[in-house]
Amino acid sequence: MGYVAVTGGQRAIEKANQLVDQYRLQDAEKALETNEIQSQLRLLIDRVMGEGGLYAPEYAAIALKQAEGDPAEAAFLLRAYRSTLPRNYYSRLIEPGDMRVIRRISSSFKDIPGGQMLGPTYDYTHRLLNFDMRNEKGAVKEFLERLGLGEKEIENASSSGKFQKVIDLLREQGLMAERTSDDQIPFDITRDKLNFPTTRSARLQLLSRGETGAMTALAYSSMRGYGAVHPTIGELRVGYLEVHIPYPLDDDDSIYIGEILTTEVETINSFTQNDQDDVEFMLGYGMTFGQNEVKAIAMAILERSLETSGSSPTQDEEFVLLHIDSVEANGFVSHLKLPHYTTFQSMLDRIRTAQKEQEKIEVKS
Amino acid sequence: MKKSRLTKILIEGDSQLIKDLASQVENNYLIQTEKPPQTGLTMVKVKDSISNNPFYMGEVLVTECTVSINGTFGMSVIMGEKAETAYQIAIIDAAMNSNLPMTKDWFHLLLQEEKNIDKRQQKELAMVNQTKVHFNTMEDYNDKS
Amino acid sequence: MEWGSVKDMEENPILSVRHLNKRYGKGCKHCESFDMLDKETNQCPHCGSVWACKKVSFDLYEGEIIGIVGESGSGKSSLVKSLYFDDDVLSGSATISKYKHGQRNIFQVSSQQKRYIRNHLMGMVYQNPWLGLKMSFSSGGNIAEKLISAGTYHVGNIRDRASQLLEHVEIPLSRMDELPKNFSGGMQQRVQISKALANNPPILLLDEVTTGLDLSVQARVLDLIRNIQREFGVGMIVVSHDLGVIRMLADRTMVMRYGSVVEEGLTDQILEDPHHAYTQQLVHSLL
Amino acid sequence: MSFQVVREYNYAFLDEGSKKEIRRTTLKAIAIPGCQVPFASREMPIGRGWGTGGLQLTLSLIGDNDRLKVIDQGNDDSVNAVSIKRLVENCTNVATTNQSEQATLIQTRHRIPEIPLRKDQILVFQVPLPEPLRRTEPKEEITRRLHAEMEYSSIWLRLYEDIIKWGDITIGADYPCMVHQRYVFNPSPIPRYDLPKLHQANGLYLFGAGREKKIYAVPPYTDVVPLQFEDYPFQVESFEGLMCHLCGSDSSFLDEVYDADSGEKKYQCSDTGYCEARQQERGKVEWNGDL
Repeated sequence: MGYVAVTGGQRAIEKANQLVDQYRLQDAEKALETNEIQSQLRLLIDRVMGEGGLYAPEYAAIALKQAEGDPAEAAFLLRAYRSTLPRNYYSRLIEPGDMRVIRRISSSFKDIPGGQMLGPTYDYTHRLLNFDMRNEKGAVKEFLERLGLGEKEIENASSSGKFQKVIDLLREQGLMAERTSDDQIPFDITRDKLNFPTTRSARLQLLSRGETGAMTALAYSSMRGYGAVHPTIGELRVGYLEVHIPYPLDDDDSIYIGEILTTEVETINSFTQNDQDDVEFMLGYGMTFGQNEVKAIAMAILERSLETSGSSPTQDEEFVLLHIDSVEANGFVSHLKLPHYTTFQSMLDRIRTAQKEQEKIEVKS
Repeated sequence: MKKSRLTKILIEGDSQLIKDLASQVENNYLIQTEKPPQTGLTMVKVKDSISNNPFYMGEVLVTECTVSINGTFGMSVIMGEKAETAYQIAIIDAAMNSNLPMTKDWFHLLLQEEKNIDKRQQKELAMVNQTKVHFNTMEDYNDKS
Repeated sequence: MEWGSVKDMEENPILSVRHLNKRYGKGCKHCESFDMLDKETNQCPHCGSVWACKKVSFDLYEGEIIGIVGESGSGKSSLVKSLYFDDDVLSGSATISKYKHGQRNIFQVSSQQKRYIRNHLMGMVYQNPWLGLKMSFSSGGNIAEKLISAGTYHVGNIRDRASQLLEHVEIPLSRMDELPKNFSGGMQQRVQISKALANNPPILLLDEVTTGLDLSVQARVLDLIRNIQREFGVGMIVVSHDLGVIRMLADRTMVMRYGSVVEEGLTDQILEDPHHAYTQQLVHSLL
Repeated sequence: MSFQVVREYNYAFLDEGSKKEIRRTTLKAIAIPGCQVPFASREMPIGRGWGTGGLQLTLSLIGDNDRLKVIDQGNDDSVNAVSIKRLVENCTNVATTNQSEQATLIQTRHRIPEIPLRKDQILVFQVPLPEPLRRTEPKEEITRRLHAEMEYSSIWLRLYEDIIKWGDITIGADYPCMVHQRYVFNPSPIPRYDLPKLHQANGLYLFGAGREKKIYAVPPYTDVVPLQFEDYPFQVESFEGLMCHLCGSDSSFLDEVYDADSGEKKYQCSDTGYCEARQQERGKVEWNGDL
């Protein structure tokens, strides 16, 4: 009697991978160019970079193509890839006030120095399905030329794109505390295991790469009644930040390595009495890669919520921070697809024992 | 010119410029590649404006490269996967560090490129400026009525 | 200091508390210099910190019940919660003679040792039974938890002991395996008491245990506490704002106000012949 | 001159610094048996919850002289086991095997092989939920303190309540045990049948929880005692009167399977490597018999 070992696994995996490509391409006229994904699915790229914790638009585009557009899968690809790269540099401290702004609004103040700039936003776009999107082929250049500005208009826009922050206005008026840096090295969740209670820097890092949907849902719960935070937006900015690092051949010098698009939010909450008995506003802070406004606002709400003590879900540090990570939540929920035969066999044994025990009790009575 | 200003011009400027500058050096000197272009990560440290303390917001992908000319090193770190640009900037950096005679002629080219960059950014800003909300408009309207 | 019977004074106290200070808030040089000890407040006007207990000292003897009385905010609950390690104290000491390291200040032992003391040497009954009981576990299970932490790993023995205790507090055995969250308030208090007594601790702390119960239920719980004291000889600290409760239970009484003990003595003496103006007020408002 | 970025994965995927850090954590875990030692778990190319903890241990330990066996539920050919094996093969020069005696390193999910571990072998578990106290306490901050104070009454209480309600303890796999009279730990969801193999064993057992970022260990010759009441002793799964329909074993952990055609219930070894070896052995005997 000959025994054939069941070694179907290997082949099944290969075929399953092939089938993915089959389904990815079977109805396509031509394969998507990653540079088009990068330039035209801008907000999706931003979201994937934010949740992946890696600013690399080119790679985010590859990941999205490979993941057939699933942002969680794409963020996961970026995360796994970053594990393989050496981290040789830390940036110089970036001052978000230096942002070259492309969008800036405040819902707390009608007019702010420098004004409110709507920038690229859907906020006031009516959500009507635009069927012209089907016929955009080849018209890109023409379209952009129509949008172009005259020399004069460009010269008139003489400002640097930098604006005083609303939060600094509040500070100047004594409505918000002047905090001095305690010069502590920030916690790094990618290099150290998080322990609770944790530090503000660890919380911000975790929130900054949290999953947009999960954070939005939690922040919403806090505003709706399961929490204490229902803010107004002091300032929301979208814009570019320059990244500099120490010049590796001479630490006293710095070099520019490029700029990143970010969204920064400061929310204003109720006021409180501080240690020195002064009444002042409490602010929440949100900051994320790319243009992802709802996530940045949700981050500011959750961050502020975690700074206040209370019993609502969003005031529970472990609850919020351990459950908003896209890679971990997706991984664990989907691991249920793995076989659990042994566990189940063991459970079968227990349920049969329990049934016998119940029968014994019934017989007795 | 300070390194940070120089590197910004080189990275944000026209790719043809750095290509030209780098080949000028390559045509006249022997370039030793110390570390070929390779990708890595840079952790971004940002100041949280509420507490004024720093936090790590995430990493950026960078390409870095090191070369030398007659024993003088030059290097580059730039965002994204850009092997060729990284190599060219490293050469320009080494040329600057060695004070090669040709670098004297570069100065006006770099300043010109800086102007171009400013203009490009200003154009973007001008577009954004068009989306500025004018709250006084309504008040003017009310005054007239 | 002229209180307690001669017999008491001859024995060693089972619990000695000295200069216990408990503060909420971070304090400042004004309140730390104790110039507010005699003030008509326990909140520091400079930093806002609240001094829940100010230099509280007393001794508890075996089988004795000390009553602590005072209006809400006087620091009486903070005192027992500090003794049970629910709250950290600022300074001061407490020693338990039956503790194997009897000379040691229990506020300064390791958290592992504190847990030992909570499991073996003290029992606590809270006003709110949700604090003292695990409501999603059976009544018997609640008692079992205490017995297990003292090293009983035998289900049969655990259940024997649990039935004994429940019988003592007049809970029908048929309800041993039910969840206490479905019980009435009075029954929950009785389960709490039986849990607190599980390991025969020499000290029992009771914080407003009859507050909020119907009068008839109150009377049953008070009777029960009396019986327990007689049968188990356990020393108790009974905190109540109700002088009726104190009169019925306590051998000796301490009157607290603004975190300080303003008067102490035999309960009858305090109630019949109060010296301190505040005690007089308290007693007269009752009578 | 044109350039491409050099894109080459490090040996065993992780960079050397990360591997060193994981080995240091592992040494600490071995020094304090059963203690969950936190580590900065790296993101791996397989899903969180799909064995990233075990994989990080394996990759930080593996070298050219190793021979690796990977099983999932005892099965060498399970899709997940194959996938992990392929990943390790792609980033190392290590050969794999199905024979547990031939392996120096065995990565497993939910089973310990039938053949006892030798002292030169290491078994690496993939752990989904490392915290035994999580059954009764959701907060890490609190469970950490409970471990420090050796306060395990809540988990005992859970066992007590089981007995009261069901007549016996209902925990099937992942049965909590006391290690070396100090830490209560989760052995990962292995059946109770496998637990005695951890007690005073010859080999080293390592546990990696990637998502929960913990590493712990049971070193050789360490006491591992399942939590049990004196009058309700710990029991392993019973396969009394049953045997494997493939190899005839009546002393191994059996899976219940249903024949695809007839729907008939059959039993077969959960440890496929063991079963296969036994079948080959039996085949030889039968064949010899024919001659």
